[in-house]
Amino acid sequence: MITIDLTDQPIDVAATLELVQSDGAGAVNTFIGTVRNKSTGRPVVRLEYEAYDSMALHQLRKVADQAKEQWPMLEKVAVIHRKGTLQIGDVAVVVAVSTPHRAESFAACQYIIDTLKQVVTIWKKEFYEDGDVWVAAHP
Amino acid sequence: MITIDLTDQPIDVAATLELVQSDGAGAVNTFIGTVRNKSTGRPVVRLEYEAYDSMALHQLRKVADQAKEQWPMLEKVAVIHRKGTLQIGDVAVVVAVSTPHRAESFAACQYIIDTLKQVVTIWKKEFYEDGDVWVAAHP
Amino acid sequence: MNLKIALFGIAKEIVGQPMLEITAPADQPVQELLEQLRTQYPALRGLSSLAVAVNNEYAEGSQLLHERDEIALIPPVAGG
Amino acid sequence: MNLKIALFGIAKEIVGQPMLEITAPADQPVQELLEQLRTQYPALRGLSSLAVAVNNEYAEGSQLLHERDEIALIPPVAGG
Repeated sequence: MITIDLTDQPIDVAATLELVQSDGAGAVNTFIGTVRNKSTGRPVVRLEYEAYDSMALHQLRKVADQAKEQWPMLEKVAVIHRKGTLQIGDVAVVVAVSTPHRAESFAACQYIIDTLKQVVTIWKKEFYEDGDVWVAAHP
Repeated sequence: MITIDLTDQPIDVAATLELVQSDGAGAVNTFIGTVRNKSTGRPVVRLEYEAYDSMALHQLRKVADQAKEQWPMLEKVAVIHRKGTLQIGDVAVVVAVSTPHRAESFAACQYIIDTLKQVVTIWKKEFYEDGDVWVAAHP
Repeated sequence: MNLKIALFGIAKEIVGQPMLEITAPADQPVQELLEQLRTQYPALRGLSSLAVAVNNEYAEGSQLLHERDEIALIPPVAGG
Repeated sequence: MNLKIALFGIAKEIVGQPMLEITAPADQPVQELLEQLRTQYPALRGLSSLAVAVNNEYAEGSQLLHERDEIALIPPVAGG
């Protein structure tokens, strides 16, 4: 079972974890990305995530499907990404996977977040005291 | 900051996650071990964890300290292990770590759960319809 | 043919609007559309990468565009 | 000297009690205690591993035991 979501509301981490619970899965690995108070040493005051929604959802599902292909023992996957304005400490993304044994839960979760960062059509603008930057836009 | 606990009460996963939140940490990795409904193909009806408490707590702290030495950027660590009687789906262990960047959060969390399983003085008895076994006791 | 191109993030800022409507030769390949846009908006050349998505999939440079395609310009993504 | 040995898991079941009190020569090394216990309770030989903990640390076979030590027999652990 795969759950994908892109939301402008705060992500409920506990509810996301419940989505991947399974009596046949002894291992749940979860990655939570939160907004840090600094970026490359510069104090961050807030973030804005912009998304190309239809493609982001389509690509998120592809990433989850690829993980399921690569680790067929994957029981459940949930990937929830936030968009809009986020403050320091806010949850930007949650990836949760359940598997019968633990090694695969780590590998699959890491694959999903690593691949998400490469392909999912979401853009992040960091706001500082004295300006803003689209993250990764320029070399 | 390191939080270690061994408890005969149900583990509050959301509260454990809050323990590792940090404005300087953008990445939180969590491993949750739950009771599976089967073990090597055999249906399990419940589990019992027995602990040598003082040594288990001491060894858990050592494992967390070793992780902190190996990944100095580790911000916070929480390791909570359950003991007593557990039913299918119950949470047996939660490991949560926060780091500024994600690769270290995966590596440190996996190191802690892998090492915990090797050294921490907790014993598990699986109960089946027709008997019980101390897990890993015999070759 | 007429193409509508959805713009996001820094590409939207560079072009100054969220959607671009252009006229292009029929069956134009993706790489030619990119070249046309980079000529018109030189700041696009300064980006770390610039891809084109067609119907929610990343497109190769040789892929041919059609009037009904949902086309988007994809500057470097930064989710997570 | 008199030693108290705490027992857990399957070791507690094999010995039939949670704590064993034995008399041992002064400064007995861990490996001799283990051998003594295995002789007395042969089922301990069937375990995948059997360690001795002294004051909450795993002990080497050559470590010498003292009367005030907190000693425990550690069958294969299975936490997590």
